[in-house]
Amino acid sequence: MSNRMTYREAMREAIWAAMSADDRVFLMGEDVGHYGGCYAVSKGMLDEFGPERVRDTPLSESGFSGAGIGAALGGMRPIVEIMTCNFALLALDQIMNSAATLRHMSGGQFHVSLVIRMATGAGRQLAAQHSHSLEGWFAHIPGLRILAPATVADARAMLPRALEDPDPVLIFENALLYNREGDVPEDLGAIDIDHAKVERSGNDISLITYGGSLWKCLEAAEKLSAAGVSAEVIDLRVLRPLDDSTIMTSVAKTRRALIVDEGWRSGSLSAEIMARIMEQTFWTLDAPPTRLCSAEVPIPYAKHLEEAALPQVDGIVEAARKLAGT
Amino acid sequence: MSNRMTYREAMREAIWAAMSADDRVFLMGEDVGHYGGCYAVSKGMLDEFGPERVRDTPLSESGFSGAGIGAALGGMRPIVEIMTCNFALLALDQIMNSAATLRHMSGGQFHVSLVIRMATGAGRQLAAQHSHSLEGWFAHIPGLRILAPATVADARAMLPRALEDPDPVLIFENALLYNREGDVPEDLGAIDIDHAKVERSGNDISLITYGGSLWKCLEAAEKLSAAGVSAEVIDLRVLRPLDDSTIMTSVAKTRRALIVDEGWRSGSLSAEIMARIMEQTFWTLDAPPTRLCSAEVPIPYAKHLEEAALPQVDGIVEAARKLAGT
Amino acid sequence: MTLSKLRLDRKHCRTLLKQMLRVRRFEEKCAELYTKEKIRGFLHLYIGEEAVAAGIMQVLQDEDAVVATYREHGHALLRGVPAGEIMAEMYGKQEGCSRGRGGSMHLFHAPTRFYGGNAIVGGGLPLAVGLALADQMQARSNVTVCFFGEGAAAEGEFHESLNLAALWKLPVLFVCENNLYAMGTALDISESETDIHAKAASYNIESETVDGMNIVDVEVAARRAVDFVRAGSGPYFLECQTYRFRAHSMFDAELYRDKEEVRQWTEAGPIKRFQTWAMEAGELNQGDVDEIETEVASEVAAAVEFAEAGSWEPVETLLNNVGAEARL
Amino acid sequence: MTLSKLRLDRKHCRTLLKQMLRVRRFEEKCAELYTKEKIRGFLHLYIGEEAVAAGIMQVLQDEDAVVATYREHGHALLRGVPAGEIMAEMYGKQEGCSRGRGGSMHLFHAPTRFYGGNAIVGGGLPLAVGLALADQMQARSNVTVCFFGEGAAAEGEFHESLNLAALWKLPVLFVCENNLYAMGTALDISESETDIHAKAASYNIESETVDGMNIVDVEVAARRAVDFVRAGSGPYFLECQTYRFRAHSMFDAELYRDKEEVRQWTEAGPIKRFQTWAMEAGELNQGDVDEIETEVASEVAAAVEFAEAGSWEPVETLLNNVGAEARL
Ligand SMILES: Cc1ncc(C[n+]2csc(CCOP(=O)(O)OP(=O)(O)O)c2C)c(N)n1
Ligand SMILES: Cc1ncc(C[n+]2csc(CCOP(=O)(O)OP(=O)(O)O)c2C)c(N)n1
Ligand SMILES: [Mg+2]
Ligand SMILES: [Mg+2]
Repeated sequence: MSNRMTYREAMREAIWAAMSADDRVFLMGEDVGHYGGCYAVSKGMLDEFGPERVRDTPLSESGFSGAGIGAALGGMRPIVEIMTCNFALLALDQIMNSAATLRHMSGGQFHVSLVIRMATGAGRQLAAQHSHSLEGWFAHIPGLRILAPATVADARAMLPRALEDPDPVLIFENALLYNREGDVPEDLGAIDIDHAKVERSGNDISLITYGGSLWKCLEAAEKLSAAGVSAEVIDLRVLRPLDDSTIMTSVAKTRRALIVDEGWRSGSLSAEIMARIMEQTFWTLDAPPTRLCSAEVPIPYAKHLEEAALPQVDGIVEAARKLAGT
Repeated sequence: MSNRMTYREAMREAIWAAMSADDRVFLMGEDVGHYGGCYAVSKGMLDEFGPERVRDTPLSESGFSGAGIGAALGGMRPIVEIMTCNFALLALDQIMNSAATLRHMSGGQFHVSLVIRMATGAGRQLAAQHSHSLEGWFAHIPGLRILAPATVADARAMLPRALEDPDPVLIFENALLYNREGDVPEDLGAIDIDHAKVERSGNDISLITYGGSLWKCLEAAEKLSAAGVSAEVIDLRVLRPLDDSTIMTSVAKTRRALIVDEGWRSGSLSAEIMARIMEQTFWTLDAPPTRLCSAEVPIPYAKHLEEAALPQVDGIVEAARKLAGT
Repeated sequence: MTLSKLRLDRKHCRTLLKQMLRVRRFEEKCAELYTKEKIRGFLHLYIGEEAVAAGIMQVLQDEDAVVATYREHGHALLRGVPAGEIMAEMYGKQEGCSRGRGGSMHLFHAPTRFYGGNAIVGGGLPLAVGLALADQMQARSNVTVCFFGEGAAAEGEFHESLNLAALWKLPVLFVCENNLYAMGTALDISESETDIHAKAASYNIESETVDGMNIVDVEVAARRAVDFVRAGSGPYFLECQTYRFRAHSMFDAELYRDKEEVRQWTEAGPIKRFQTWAMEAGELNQGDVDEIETEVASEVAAAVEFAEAGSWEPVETLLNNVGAEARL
Repeated sequence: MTLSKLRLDRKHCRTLLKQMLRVRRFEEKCAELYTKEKIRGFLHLYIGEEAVAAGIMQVLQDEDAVVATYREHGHALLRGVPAGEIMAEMYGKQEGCSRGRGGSMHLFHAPTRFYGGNAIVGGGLPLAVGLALADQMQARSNVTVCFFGEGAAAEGEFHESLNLAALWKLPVLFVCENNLYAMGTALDISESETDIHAKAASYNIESETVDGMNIVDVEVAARRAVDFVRAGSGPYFLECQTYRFRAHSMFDAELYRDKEEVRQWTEAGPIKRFQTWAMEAGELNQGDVDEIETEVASEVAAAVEFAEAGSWEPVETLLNNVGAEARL
């Protein structure tokens, strides 16, 4: 049994259900209430749950993220929404120096059961200050769990599990996905959220990706198939901690890997995955893994330049074919 | 001809000389003036140059970093000192969303000729909030130039060149190095600051590192030599943009690479270097490159735990021997 | 209307009305072009708030600097950025004032010292402090004007910047465009003290509140403020009470305010109000107004034409302008 | 000394003196152990400022929460964290209150709701806001006390936190320990408005300034403030004017203040002052003082003994306490 809905609806339903089930859960962030959420995820929630639990905050990312940490310490289960990861830079001190370290610094006495949601990604001509893809970069920080739901089912399933996590979880929602439709199984508990997922099985090459790029990779896989290349597509889903075993199993099988990552190339998550492949399954490789990332440029406004800056289906197909030697 | 001095003295001399030579240069940051600099780098400068040019700031990392950006736009050549990279998180919005992007967003009309200096690194039992090594992580950001002087000569030579750069340059000074002595050549202009440097030549393995870990690698190379392993040691010096050619030339020769990086392993600079080796010189490898990084834990206070969390000479020797198969 | 220290002759009335109308008509065209998908991304219209930027720009000199927000078409236009270059920027053409790299939220223009175009709320304030610092240290008597919304007042950077500016007596004019909402968040749910200009006192900054729907009041206050700042007396904080008539951006369903409120403010709009007054006072007649509208219409049409005729930057230069050389 | 609403009987006088002395003697020992390299890293002494924490802790209840800074030995001790566990923490032993992971700057203690121990200046304020929010939302009448230095008042997080606390009427008591310097930066070179408590007004927060060298004044003010906060009237801001007698940390050459200034403040030290007063008032006699000193000395000695006897956490568990499971 499953229900069809959009990614936005899935996120909304997830938050709604969590708030209904547990008084400790509340939503806090800029424009989550009266405005209805900058991506309309929390529309209607203010009326349902009231301003205490759907808490519009002033523009103060560091302040309210830190308040989320404190509220978690005080026994609540806050969902903090930062409009986009671009603005999360303002809260990075609280995220790295407090949320991610409090358990450790206190010798395990305290823990921060906080969920921070934020939109990420480019593709809407919003230019340099609204188009970062920083999820892979945040995945550098010990103490955090980083989720990147790409499917509607994950959008629905990840939030409740994140709320159960005793430690801070950051959820990156690619803004291009909000309107995407998909099926959500009735039994959410059956959705494993600790592992990467083979979204498409194949033999010749592994396309390893997450978030918005998943759909580009699946499309590329179709095209590759037409060209006689059987591509396996892996949705990483959890960017920290990475699920090495799913990756290595796939690469050991296909012996070729292409990582598709919307982050800037240098120091991106793709580099980490390449390093791990090298460390763990070097001897099974037929060719060096390659990667397709965003160009190392602040994302330009002009449509054609923005498109050129991001990984695209054609580029994936081309890189995969080159790697597969076809 | 060369002069012997400490790393601290080299930094001080570099700033002093730049301020003497160019009225547009000034130093701004917390406690750079009356206190004499939290690492005593700017001691005596307030008396020499006055409070306008040795400008004590309030505790407001974002504010004064942003003011540095504005001052650069206005034709000055500010040196902003952020006490440590741990506190630079508070200024990350200004650094990434303004300093690194203004040239691009303005279509090349404006440029930010700003130098930001900060201390980095662990090893002094300062615990989780004072021990980050974030230079590799900052190296992800397009638009920035990232320098990590490891030698006294570089401490002296890099700053003036950074001040000549029309774009923002971040200088990470490993705090453990301030007391280290070394020689500074009279002819600073002869010091190339765009490339990595082979600090020790060898044939069996390349130890690739930077900053505080350089000295550990050199010590390890001595020990390895005693064990019959000839290690080449590369000081990266510039973390963005990376000097691929020096790295690849070395790895093509030794066919084995060990990267030593004080950052947390996942998503570290070491991953990027491994990825590039894979991309550029895979077929010359005798074995997969490996890396030694900091453990993925906020740095603990207790001495033995802190030591265990960081790359150490013995660990480097062991990893190198394993890789070299001896 | 307050007239102190302001010569409201026919010529000046004409200028004021025209400046506001330039913004109004330009942005109406932008909205139209947005629906035609000529302009993309976020588009934040200044319609309703024109008196603020128009009043303040009157009193600036060529060497002064301006820092604005993502709602800055009006500021750019009134500062002297050619309309065609602004429009071309929104088209994403390389003839745009930011070569098509920035778009609506990132207009820049070196010749007029227009430093953007900042889409990080509050992010422009530290820049303005620094620009003013550079002027002070180089003994130039320029003023840096920093525009921002009342929503920005909650950000830490507001606090840090005001303190720095006051502490160092920097020549910055802070202009808070208080339009009562930050996206959908009304002032009283974002500030414990809703009297915005009163905050300046806690930094020892001179401040005043002005009716931002009245261009004459704004200009008078701006003159006082700019004189103060230029004289080296330190920063000044001007709160302009205003209202945005349109949605926050083109995506906003405006659930947070009711139509009646919008109607009332629109009724008291700055253009309508000034035009009516000037005509009643006999300073302008219908002929003047028609003439201005014609001039403005042709400027807007020319801007669109310029943008349409513009060219796309070749994809090959994608990596340009990240750093001085292509070494990044 | 102000006595309003405070019963200064012999017992209470004894308590106040003893609490201050506990901090003083404990920290003197820390300084000594630092030179012996038993304690490493940064060590920030509270010596001279004892009346602040001692006065305020008097009026807290068990369920209240405390957030402090890197200069927090005194706060931890007075909040009830066992001296031995604090000392063991500074030794880096696993019997320490943070298992040796945190050290001097990161003391934590769940049983007394002591939330650290924060070495990011200003970083504790948002946490305190959140703790108070949790109490408010769960209808508990606890108070969260947040200590910070006057240097923190310049940080953006100060601004954002005060606004949030006031806007939501949260039960937080902000205690600004104004010791005139932030490291080597004197208040007047870091704040354009040096009257710290006046800042609270710009957020509509009740505030007052108190002589932080006078424990009785501090206690009286703290009682008023805590009552106000606990009653649900919103946050309260208490500025305590004090002075640190020692260097900022063990690395500080103290170039920024002169010896005479330090001497004068030391002269008027909180312990000396209160002890003199209490003895002159006949509330305490030399015997009492000697007795207290003996008790305190033995507490400190026991703490050192506890720390010495402590053990090192095995290196194998290095990755513990990063996350709930070792899955990070
Ligand atoms: C740091 C940051 N947080 C959030 C946003 C999203 N955002 C864009 S405009 C805006 C409202 C700003 O309101 P105000 O400062 O009053 O300016 P106005 O739009 O009313 O002119 C918000 C929340 C942003 N751009 N930057
Ligand atoms: C964000 C940040 N910036 C800088 C520092 C370095 N630092 C530690 S304490 C201190 C001075 C703080 O002064 P104040 O807040 O007055 O507290 P005090 O030390 O006087 O108790 C500074 C600059 C820091 N720890 N955190
Ligand atoms: Mg507004
Ligand atoms: Mg202080």
